Formats: sequence, structure tokens, C-alpha cells
Amino acid sequence: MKLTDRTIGIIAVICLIPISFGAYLYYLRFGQNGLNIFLGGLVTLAVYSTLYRENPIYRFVEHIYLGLAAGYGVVIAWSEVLSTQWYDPIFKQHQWLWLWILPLAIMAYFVFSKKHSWISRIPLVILSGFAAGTIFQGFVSQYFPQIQDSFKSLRPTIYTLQNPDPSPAAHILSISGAINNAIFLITLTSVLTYFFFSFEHKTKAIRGYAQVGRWLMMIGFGAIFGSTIMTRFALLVDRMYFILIEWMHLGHPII
Amino acid sequence: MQHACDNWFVAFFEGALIMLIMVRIIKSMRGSIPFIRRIPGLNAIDEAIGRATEMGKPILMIPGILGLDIVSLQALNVFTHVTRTAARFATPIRMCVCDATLYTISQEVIQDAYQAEGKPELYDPDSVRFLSDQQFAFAASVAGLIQREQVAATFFLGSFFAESLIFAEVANSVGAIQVAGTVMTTQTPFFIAACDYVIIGDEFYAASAYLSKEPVATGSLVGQDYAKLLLTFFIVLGSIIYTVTGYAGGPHVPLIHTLFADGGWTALLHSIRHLF
Amino acid sequence: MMNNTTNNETPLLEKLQKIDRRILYLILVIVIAIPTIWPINIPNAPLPMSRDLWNTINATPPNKIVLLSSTWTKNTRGENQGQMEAILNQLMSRHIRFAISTFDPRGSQVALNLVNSVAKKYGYVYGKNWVDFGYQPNGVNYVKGISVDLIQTVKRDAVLKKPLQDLPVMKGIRNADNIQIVVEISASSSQYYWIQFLKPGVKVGFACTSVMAPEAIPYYTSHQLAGILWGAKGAYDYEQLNVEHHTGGWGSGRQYMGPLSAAFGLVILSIFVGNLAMFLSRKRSRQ
Amino acid sequence: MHNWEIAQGNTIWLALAGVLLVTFIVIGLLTKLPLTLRRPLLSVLVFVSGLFYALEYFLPTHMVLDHGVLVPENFLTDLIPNIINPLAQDLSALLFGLGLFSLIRMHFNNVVRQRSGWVNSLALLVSTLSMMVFGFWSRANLHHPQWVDQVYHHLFDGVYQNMDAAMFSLIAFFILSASYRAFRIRSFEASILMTSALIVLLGLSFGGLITDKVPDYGLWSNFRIETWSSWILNIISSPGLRAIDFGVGLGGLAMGLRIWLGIEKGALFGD
Repeated sequence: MKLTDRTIGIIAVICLIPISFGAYLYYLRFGQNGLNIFLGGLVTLAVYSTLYRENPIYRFVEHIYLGLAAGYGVVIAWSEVLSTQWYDPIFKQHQWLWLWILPLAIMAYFVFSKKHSWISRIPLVILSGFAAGTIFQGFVSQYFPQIQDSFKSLRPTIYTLQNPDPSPAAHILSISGAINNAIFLITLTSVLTYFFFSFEHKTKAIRGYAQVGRWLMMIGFGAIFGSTIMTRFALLVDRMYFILIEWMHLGHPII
Repeated sequence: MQHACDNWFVAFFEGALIMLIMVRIIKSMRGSIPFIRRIPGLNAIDEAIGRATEMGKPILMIPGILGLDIVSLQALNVFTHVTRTAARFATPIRMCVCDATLYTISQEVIQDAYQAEGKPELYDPDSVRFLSDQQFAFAASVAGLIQREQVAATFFLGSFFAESLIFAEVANSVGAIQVAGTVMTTQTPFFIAACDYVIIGDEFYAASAYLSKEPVATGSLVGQDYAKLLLTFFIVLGSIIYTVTGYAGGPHVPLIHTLFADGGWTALLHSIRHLF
Repeated sequence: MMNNTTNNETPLLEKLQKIDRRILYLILVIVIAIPTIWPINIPNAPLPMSRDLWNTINATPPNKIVLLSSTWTKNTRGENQGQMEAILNQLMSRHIRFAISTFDPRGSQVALNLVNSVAKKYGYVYGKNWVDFGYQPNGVNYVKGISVDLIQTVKRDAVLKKPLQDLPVMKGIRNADNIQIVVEISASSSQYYWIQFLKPGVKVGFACTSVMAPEAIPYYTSHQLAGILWGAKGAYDYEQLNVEHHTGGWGSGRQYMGPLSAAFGLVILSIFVGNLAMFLSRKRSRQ
Repeated sequence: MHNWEIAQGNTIWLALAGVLLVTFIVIGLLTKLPLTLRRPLLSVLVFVSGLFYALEYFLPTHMVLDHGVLVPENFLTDLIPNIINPLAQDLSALLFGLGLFSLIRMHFNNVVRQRSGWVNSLALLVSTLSMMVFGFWSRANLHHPQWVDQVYHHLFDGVYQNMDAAMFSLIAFFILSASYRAFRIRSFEASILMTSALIVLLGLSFGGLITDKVPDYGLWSNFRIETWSSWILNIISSPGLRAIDFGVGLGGLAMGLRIWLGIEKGALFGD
């Protein structure tokens, strides 16, 4: 049976009756916060319904979500940025030069004009100019400490591995440290080799080294995968706790 | 390092890297087009477009979820290529954008691509959409779009975060062929698990240079290779000096260690003075 | 007979190779729901980096405070709430003064609610035992500022809107030297504010989601971070240390580890089944 | 910035009128700009705005007292927090209307033309509007009744935040199906990816129980799963990702350079 919008609308209106009754019960029992929990459980189930398949409920809730996000974006843009950094300086501290942002913003709206849409690029190139200009400092402060940290001694002593304090302690060679440092360097250089694009990987040695780099990279990706899983599942467990304990009251709450 | 004068050595080093890149760009602009290795993910792009054409279903493109920055602009370069190929076969496209400033540029780029193929009438202004600038609202709505329109091919190129797997798995569930590429190393494993072809790290820049065949982009790519070689050289050199001096954090610090830290320039001058 | 078994087995293997994703999802929901409703306890051994954080906070002298920077929202409640609650339990049972602040405008209410609910248990009084510095939009200036003069930088507290020096909790607290440790409880990279701009010598702890942890470990080995709580496991570690030293009880850390382990087990099992089915059917097709 | 101030009173409206007048004149002139001059104009603008940060970084500094701390500054440093940052943020915030406008236009058209799914579009418009109304009303410092706060609280904490959390937690489901489907040992690469993922996963959760009986000192500790997982993270994963990052960083540096100098052909300067 093909559901038309009209039938979906009728069904939705009918569903609203028990839903609002439930909301009222929650409100009576738990107050304002209870109503939040009720709404939260409802929308969570609606979002999860997409796991079964695309359906009208998800579509409806998705649009509400999108609308709320858009509205919230406007509220934040005003209250966190424009009101304190633009409106107040102009109208309260009379720094009227800030008004000159207005022409730039107006230019951006020319994107909707068919003929003069290129004018909208003026504010955009200014913004991307700022982004491009910061790259010099950004590159240096992000990557140079890492270069320094990549110098690895193949003859490390035990005391420097565990205790960076300088002292004339034993200068015993740490075999495991040496092996680890060697593996570190091999990984670093082989992955770098894999990412050379302008040289054909001609000799067998280079091709092999790049291949080793790709394998080591895969180990790294696997490690990220493993460690990220924990967060993702913890969030799901928390959502299930919300649904089962806080919303449905099926067990004892922790706090 | 807030300013260049915190360590002039590092500033000069960066200058050297920039010079390497610039020299190759200029050389390439003067006509000596350099060689670039073809990366495997590229074949997949045309394959995916072909598949969508066969099925008559749309192609979805997402230039990351960050705003107007270097990565998303690069993604748009690739998408220009995709759009032009799609325009040739009159395959419908969808593009979802997460940022208002990027949205304006994307709209123009897509329109230009249709114009360049001589088919401006195929351009549908609603094919480029701004959905939301909030991460998961955007994800929810892209997921909905993928399922409703049953897209046949997806291209996720740009900066992605936690939502990467939502896109990739939903697209997989409708049987789309997927090409993904991101500079975010934390999301690459999820794309590897869920997508058909993944462009890893640096290949992202290479892909765009290879597709556009612009002398500037290809020259720059070669320059980046030389810069990378210089970095590798320094890392190996530093490690050799550490090994020879036996240093690993002890009191006798080799010069190369201090060179890359704040005050490195002064250390260099000091040791030169010490020599004479 | 032989033929019969082959015919019976092949569809099963094929089925195992392509289990519908919805069935997997349903199994996941059940696997998580059961230990959520009827909690199970998974034994745990605290990581050294959790232990370090616990010890640092525990060693707070009476003339110092602890600053909790709580930059998380409902999104990552599963990991961050357990961590923060465990830390609060320790602080309050040891009668340590503390302050909270946030870098996320949405985070201030979440943090206040949590502290209020824990404070009820210990009879902690706002203004006397703890204080809220509120939302700090400009991270760099805030961190630089409190390194030098805390009272001047924050000026007023976020709840009573009173000048800071009028609150009894701030007695003898002037700048970052009076802070034992700053703990950043976060779902984003906000620890860099403290690592880069806080006065050198003041300790920084990091309670993060486990996505962030691998990135933070190098800073722990270089002693820039005094300790790390690794996501949900970190919360469990901390609760265990609290229980061992009678500075607090169990919370969501232990509660969530049960369902979490069950879910991990399911992931491992599904990988195993997928591979087994593929191997067997490949073998069969070769025969 | 005292010299920025003008006299009190209604002069601000005069200034606004002046700015708008100049805007219209400038835009009028821009529309008459010949095609060949567009690209040079854009290149000059991008170069000038990029030059600010470049100079700020490369020019020498002197020490200045800021918040009681001595910090190195040059004459441009002070402009970053006072002018450039607010300017960029204000401009981006004002551009938010672009996306909002296109979103609302599309869904408004859906509703007006009663296209399929217009009910959803209507829901979107209503929720946008209510979030905006109650958000402004509740967050503004004006006097407002308490129920406004409560409605905003329900919209934001009850619906919006919970949906955010629900969407975020969906990823866990997808991880399960992705790992079931993709972690087949089809190739050598897939198997090493899977193995290292499993080791790290075990090391973080109940893997410690499997090797619980192994002592955690001396050579023995090498046989504990936690040791393996942290070894993989520190010795293989971190240099591998660092090497990728070097490449990505150099690519970004080159691209930034190309944009700054206006020699990039693609999206921004394409004709």
C-alpha cells in the first residue's frame, strides 16, 4: 500500500493523542525534567527507526532536527558572535567602523544574482586569504616539534628511556629500546616513501619498502579503529541506559 | 613557536620548503609538465560515475563538514571533474554542503562545470544543497537523502569526523559504490572498512592534481615530494647524530636537537662562535 | 546421505556470510540491554595514567584548589559523566575545594547539574566549598589570565554573580600557583589550551573520550599531562581507586563496562563468524 | 581604540546611512568592472588579507606586558584579537544567512507547491522559526515570562540535544555491521588491519583478563595484551600517522601558498 502524505498526516495526528497523554503523565510525575526525558526517549526511538529502514517517522523527525539545528545556529551566531562582537561595539561603544563589515556581507548575497554572482567571491577570498596566511605559523608549530621528536637514537641507554633526568647513572644499552626506535624509524620512513608521487617506484627495493609502509600504515589504522570503538559503544550504552532506565524505568538508576 | 624570530632556523627551514615547492611550480608553469604516478583510487572515480549512469540514479558528493578551507577547496577541484564527467552522460548529481560560505562557492563551481561541458540546461540549482552547519543534523539529513534518492555512487572527499561511518554505512546499505578520501587520519580506518575505494592522506592532493592536469597543481605536487625528501633527510640525519653521540635525553645535547626547538638559532650561532 | 548434509549446510554458511544488518542490530540491542538492566561486574586493573591522576588530586594540600574544566555535553555523556562524577566523589570526600569552568556554552548547565546532584550527598555548599567560573569563550585569554591573576580574570562567579574575592571558597587563592591541578574533562582537543598557555609548573590532567586518548599519550610520557582517564575505562579505573581508598563509590564507570564488554564481545564474535563462514564456503567451493 | 568612537546620539544612524550609500556605489562600480579585471582584483584581495598573518609571523617581535605576562609581540599582533578575529567571525556569522536562506527557500517552495513530503518541509519551517523565536526571547536580557525559558529548555535540551546524542550513538550500530562485513581476511592488508584492531580493542577492555596471570614485570610483561596494545599505538601507529601528517601538512602548505599568491586555478578563482 502506498502511503500518501495525507494518510501519514492523519496517522500522525492520531498518534499525537497517546503521545501527549504520555507526556502529560511524565510531566505530572517528574515535572519539567520528566517532560524532557519523555521527549528525548521519543526522538531517540524515532532516530533509531532508520536502522530498520527509511520511513516516514524518521523523515519527519529528521526535518524537525534540521529545523531546530538551523534555528539554533542563528541564535548562536547572534548571541555568541554578532551581539557581543558587532552589535555592542557599534551601538553601545560607538565604534562605528565595525559597520564596514556590512558591505562585505551584502556582497556575499550576490550569489543569488545570475549576472553578478562573481561579486559574492570578494568576501570569500578575503576569508580564504586569512586562512592561507595562517598556514605559515600553523605548519611550523604543528610539525617542527614532531620532526624533533622523530630523531631516535639506535643506541639508547636504559636510564634515558625511563628517566629523562640527567645523572651519571648506568649507561647500559637498552636492546628493546634500540629495536623499538629502529621500528619507529622504519615505519616513519617507509610510510613517507609510499607517499612519493612524482617518482615511479622503479627498483624492487623501493617498491618493496613502500609496500611495507602500506602494511605498517594498516596496523596503525587498525589501532585507531580499535581505540575509537570504545567511545562509540560507550555512547550507545549510555543511550540505552537513557532509554531503558531513565525513560522506561526498567532498572535502578545509578545516581 | 608564535613568531619566526622565536627560532630563525625553523623559519629558514620552512622558507626552504616553500622555495622547493615554488621552484617546481614555476618550472611546471613554464611548460615542463612533470611525471605523476597514477594512484589506484582514481580509476574508481570514473568507474563509480559509469555505474551511476548505467543505473540512472544520482551521484552524491560531500566536500567534508568543515567550512571554507584548503581541504574543501581541493575537494571541489575533484568534484568539478566528477560533475563534468556526469554532465557528459547527463547523470544527475547531488551535493550536500555543511557551511554557508562553502555553499556559495560550490554552487558556482557546479554551474561552471556544466557550462564548461556545454550543457548549462542540465544544471539544477537544487542539486547543491546547504543542509545544516551542525554536525549530526547534517549527518541525519544526508543519511535521509541517501536512502530516499537511492544514490548509486558517493564521493566523500574532505575533512570528516565521527559522522564518516554514518554516511558510509547508509550508502552501503542502498548498494552505492563509494569513493572516500580524507586527510583526517582518525577517520580513514572507518572509510577503509565501509567504502570501496579509499584515498589515503596525501593521495588526496595528488588525486586533484592528477585529474585537473593543471601545471600549477602538478608542479606543486612534485615540489611537495622534494620537500618531503628534505624532511626525511633531516630525520635520518638527526637519528644518525643521536646514535653517534649516544644521546637520548641526557646532558650532552647535540646541536640538531636544539635547532628545532625555541632558541635553536641562538644555539647555532653560539656553536659556530665556539668553533673559531 | 553425504549429499544431504552438503545441501543442508551450504545455505547455512551462505546465510552466515550475509546476515542481514537488521538482525545484527537487534542482537546488539539485546546484548547491551540485558547487562544494562541487570548489571554485571567485569574485573578491572587501573591503568598507571589513571592512578597518577588519582594520586595527584589526592595529594592536594588544604591551601590549594582543584580546577575542573568541564567541556562536554550530552553527546558524550557515556564517557565524560562517569569520569567527572568519580573525580567529584574523591574531591568531596577528601574535603578538597574546587572550581568548575567550561569552554563550551552548552556545557555549563550540564556540569552544574552534575555537581549539584553529587554535592547533595556530601553536603557541599556553593560558595563555601566550590565555585563555578562559568563559560569561558576565549580560551587563550582565560588560561593566560588565571596564570597570573585568577580573581581579576574571572571577576564574578557564574551562579551568584558575586565578586570572587567575597566568596569564602576563594580564601588564599590568587593565581595558578594556588591550583593543585587543572583537570580538563573533554570531548574535544581543549587540553591544548592548558598545555600551551598555562603557567609552567601547574599540573594538568586530561579526562577524555577514548578517541582522543592515543593523541594525548605522548604528552603524558613527556610529563606535560599529569594523568589521563582513557574514556569509559578511565571512569571505571577512577571508581575502583576511589573504592579502594574509601573516597567514593561505584558509578556509571563500572555499570557501563558490563554492556560495553558484551558489545565488544559481539564485535569480535561477528568478525569471527564472518571469517569462518567465508573460509568454510571458500574451501567448499574449491572442493 | 578610542579614536574609533564618534559622538553619542543618533549619529550612528547617520554613519550607517553613509556606509550603505558607499556600499551601493561600490557595488554599482563592481558590476561595471570589465571581465578581465575580475581575477586580478580577487588576487590582490586574497594576497593582502593573507599578507597580514604572514607578516605577523615573520616580522621580528619585542616583549610587551599582557595580563602581567611578558609576551613577544610586533605591531600586528595586537590586531589579531581586536580586529582580525572579530572581523572574520562577524563576517562568517553574517554569511550564515546564505545557507539559511537557501534552506528555507527550498522548503518554502515545497510547501507552497505541495510537493511530496511538504508536511516534512512544513515541520522544518515551524521548528526553525520556533527555535529562533524562543531562543532569542529566552537568551535576550529582556524581561520575559518563565514559560518561555521552559519551552526553549524543552526544544533544546529535550529534543535537540537528545537527537544529537541519538545520532551520535547510531555510529556504534554501523561499526558492528561494518566490522562484520569488512573485516574478512580477504587480503593480507585486511588481516593486519583486523588483527591490530582486535589487539587494541582487547587491551582496552577485558583483554587484561585473558593474560591476567602473566606477571607485569620484567620480560613477562611482554606477554600481556595491554603491553601489545600500547606497543602498537606508540611504536607503529604513531610514526605511521605522523608520516601521513607530514605529507598532508606539506600539501596544505603548498595549497595555502597557491591560494595566497593567486595562482590556484580551481574553485576560488575559476572564471
